[in-house]
Amino acid sequence: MTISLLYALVGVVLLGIGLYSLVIYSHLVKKILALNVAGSGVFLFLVATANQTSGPVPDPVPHAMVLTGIVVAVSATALALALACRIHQVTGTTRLTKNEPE
Amino acid sequence: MRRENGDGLDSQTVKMMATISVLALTSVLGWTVWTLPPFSDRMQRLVASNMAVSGVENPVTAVLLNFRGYDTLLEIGVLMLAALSVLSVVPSPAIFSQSPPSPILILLLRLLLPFIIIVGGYILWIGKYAPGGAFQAGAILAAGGILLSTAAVPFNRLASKAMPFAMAIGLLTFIVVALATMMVRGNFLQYPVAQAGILILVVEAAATISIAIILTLLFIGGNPEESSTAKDEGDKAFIIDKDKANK
Amino acid sequence: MDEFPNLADIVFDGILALVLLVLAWKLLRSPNLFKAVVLFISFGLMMSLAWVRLKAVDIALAEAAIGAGLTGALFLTALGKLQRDAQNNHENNGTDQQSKERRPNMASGSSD
Amino acid sequence: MSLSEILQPVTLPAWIVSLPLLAAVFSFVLPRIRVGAGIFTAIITPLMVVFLGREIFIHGAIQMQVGGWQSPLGIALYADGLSAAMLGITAVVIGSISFYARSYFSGVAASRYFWPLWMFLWASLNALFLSGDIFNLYVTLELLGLSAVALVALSPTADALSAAMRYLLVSLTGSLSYLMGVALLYAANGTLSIKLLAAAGLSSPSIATAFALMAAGLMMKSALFPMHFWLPPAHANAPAPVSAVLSALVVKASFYILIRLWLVIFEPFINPSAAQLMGALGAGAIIWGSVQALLAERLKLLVAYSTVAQVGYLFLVFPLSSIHQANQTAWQGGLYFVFSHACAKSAVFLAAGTVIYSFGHDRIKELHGIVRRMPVSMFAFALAGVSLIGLPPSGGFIAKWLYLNAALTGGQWWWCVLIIIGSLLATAYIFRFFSRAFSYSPEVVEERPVPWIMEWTALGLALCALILGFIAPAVTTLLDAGNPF
Repeated sequence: MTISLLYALVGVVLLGIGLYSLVIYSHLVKKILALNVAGSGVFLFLVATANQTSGPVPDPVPHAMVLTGIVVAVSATALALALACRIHQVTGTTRLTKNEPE
Repeated sequence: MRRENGDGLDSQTVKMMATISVLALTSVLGWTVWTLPPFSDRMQRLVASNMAVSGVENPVTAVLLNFRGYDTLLEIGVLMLAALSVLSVVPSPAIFSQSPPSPILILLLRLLLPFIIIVGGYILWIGKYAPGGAFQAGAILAAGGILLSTAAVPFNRLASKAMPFAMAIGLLTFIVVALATMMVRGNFLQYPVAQAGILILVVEAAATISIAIILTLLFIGGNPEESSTAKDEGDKAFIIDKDKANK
Repeated sequence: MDEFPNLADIVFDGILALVLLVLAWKLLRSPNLFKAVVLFISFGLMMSLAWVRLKAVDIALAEAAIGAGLTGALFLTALGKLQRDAQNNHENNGTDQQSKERRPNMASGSSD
Repeated sequence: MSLSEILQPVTLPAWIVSLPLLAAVFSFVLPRIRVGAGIFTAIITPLMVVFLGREIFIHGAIQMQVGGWQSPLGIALYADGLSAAMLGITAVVIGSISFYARSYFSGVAASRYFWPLWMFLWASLNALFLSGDIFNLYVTLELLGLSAVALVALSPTADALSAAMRYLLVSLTGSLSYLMGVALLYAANGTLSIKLLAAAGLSSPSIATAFALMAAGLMMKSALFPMHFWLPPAHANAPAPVSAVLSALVVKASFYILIRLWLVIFEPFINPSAAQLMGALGAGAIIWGSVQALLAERLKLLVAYSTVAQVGYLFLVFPLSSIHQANQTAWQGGLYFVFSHACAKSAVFLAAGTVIYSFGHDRIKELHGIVRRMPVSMFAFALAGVSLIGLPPSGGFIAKWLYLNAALTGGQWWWCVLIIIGSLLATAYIFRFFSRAFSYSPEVVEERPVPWIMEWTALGLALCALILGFIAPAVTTLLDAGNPF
């Protein structure tokens, strides 16, 4: 088992932990944290595979993809937190209200 | 439908289902990763063989700003979009310490800010040769901006006209360069080889300014210029009867 | 090139991998949101270390600055704001019907 | 340099992405010209799309290597008949709604942010339909998702904010799932280009897992049953122009990616039962969405649930096209659904928005006799309803006709039964509203005067849905240009 494979598997497990928490916790801040952890998992997987080149230099393309991904993640987190604060202001709760009447 | 309702009685069932499905997903994914075919070197070799004409020496910067520059252009769009969205959602800033900042904080800022700006500039510049570049530099400058905002430095004056422009300059420069190179060489973002280095630096410098301002703004959360009355006016336009709609 | 990792490397990476998983699990399980965010920031810093191990120094820099630093700061301000709003509401109308939906301490928020 | 030199056909895709992006920048930086910038783009971009379509119609698909870097290294912009048709319907719908929005948002504070966000949404849709690279598609998906969420949140009610939050969480989860699929494909094949992935001769279990992840993420974003729970609140509570574009285009964007990937990369490698499964989910969506639409108490909620049902029809294309003889007909039918629903649904949402604009609510029970108050809007609603039900002559009719043909040719008669049931349910929920709208009411209700352009935009889009019923041969020829079928 190589080091890259180890980190790739850690990435997969982080994705799993993130998705699990996203579903079971209802506090919005918790959900947003969970999404960030899940995202880190995907990024870790990407970079870990990039490290498996036969030469000493890793593949730079996944690195660029992850840099892009990190910026997208922080953008999405900022919007999500702003929305969560606003929802709390308006409704007084930090959880999503129940669905529309069915 | 009930899955979002974490406080409900059925949280036990939700937990059970989530556990099972996530375990299944993780094991399938883990197995897939385990059985992946050997990683191909092709892309790494392609990047290496084109470094000479990329205008920079750090392969990651070459991919970000040249080979896959279009992704980065859209990504700076994502950042600006996020700033816009936060402004539209939170009309007033989160940080509004009315009390005057402590003299120690001011002193610290006086010492720290020039240092932060120099480090930011250095990281932007070094991105051409070594790890670094617009995003890292922008983030470091944003740290300075956040310090400033906690010290209640009157950003607001500066904010009025210059802020939107500073937020947009990165994306604007990138698009203009991309279109200009397209008119000269036929393809979107196709830098002339001799000028690639300088064009990339221009794009990155503009992007750094925007990234720094946007990240600071995401943190402050809200435009100091806009009062909360803006939102109240908005309410009138979308008259949706809340009681009935909410049911 | 990681065909023949030496023992020290294996131990270091093994521990780092374990730390990452434990931190992620702990931070998401923590009922105290403030603690969760602090753990999230340390998780980000550990991720930076992992990026360095994977020869991705660019990402390590970005992760430390943006992933851990800025995102962490965003979470902390959001928590502060939530708490302040809760207090304001409480002072204004302490006995409204919605107040039972709010936990006494806004920083606590897991479903169990 | 003359205009014809600048506007070389091969550069058109780049202009079609850049123009709305520039408009987004300028409408934010110079708020005074925001409406002008939006309207200008709403006029120029459709012209460019027409040029691009003409070029593809005559000379076949256009490919641009961004930065001049060939495909595994660089990103390809790829425009064939399918892209051109999607760009075209986007231009028609967003272009017309821009005029509606100009009145709808005039004098409203939210207008400050509406126009830049609106232009970002358009740019992201255009970039998405032109992309030939799976990671680039991820970036466009995020751009699209964030702008859509921010637009929903422009409506300041508690319901809209919660709906926006739910939408954001689902959208991010979907993108993450898609990105993991991209990561697997890259790890296994070392390329991100759709074309090269198709030629790579994929193997190993990674392809199936990658497909499952990408499909799950995209189906979430298209609100396919049972992952539709976020759609009705988001689409029902957003400002009307936003609801219209979300239902008409945004859910189709992820569907477009799915069919593109399915046709070019995955179809030969994936077990046919996957297609049947997607069809079964589509069937669930048709029944569930229609029944909920029948029970809805608010007009916009009715229309939103109708979208859930119509998304179900889109996914029937996978099982229907799996039989070789019916392949072509099924795909034409599926894409016809995309186009006719885009026109019809945006018309219906605009009409519903006009009702709210005028009366301040959209409770169906209290909308007695509104047909006399706003005949143009209700006429638009009726025409679009014809297409949603699938009565001739309309785009919706052609789509269902093609589907029925494909089902019969392929010997899958059970889908015919489903389509007929779905049409009956659609008739029921449309007429349930109309029985109110046409009923006599003596009471005088306070109302706000409606600018004529709002009513006529809805009618224009409804007419487009109708016209699609007459120009089927031209549309299918365009779809055939450089197409992957």
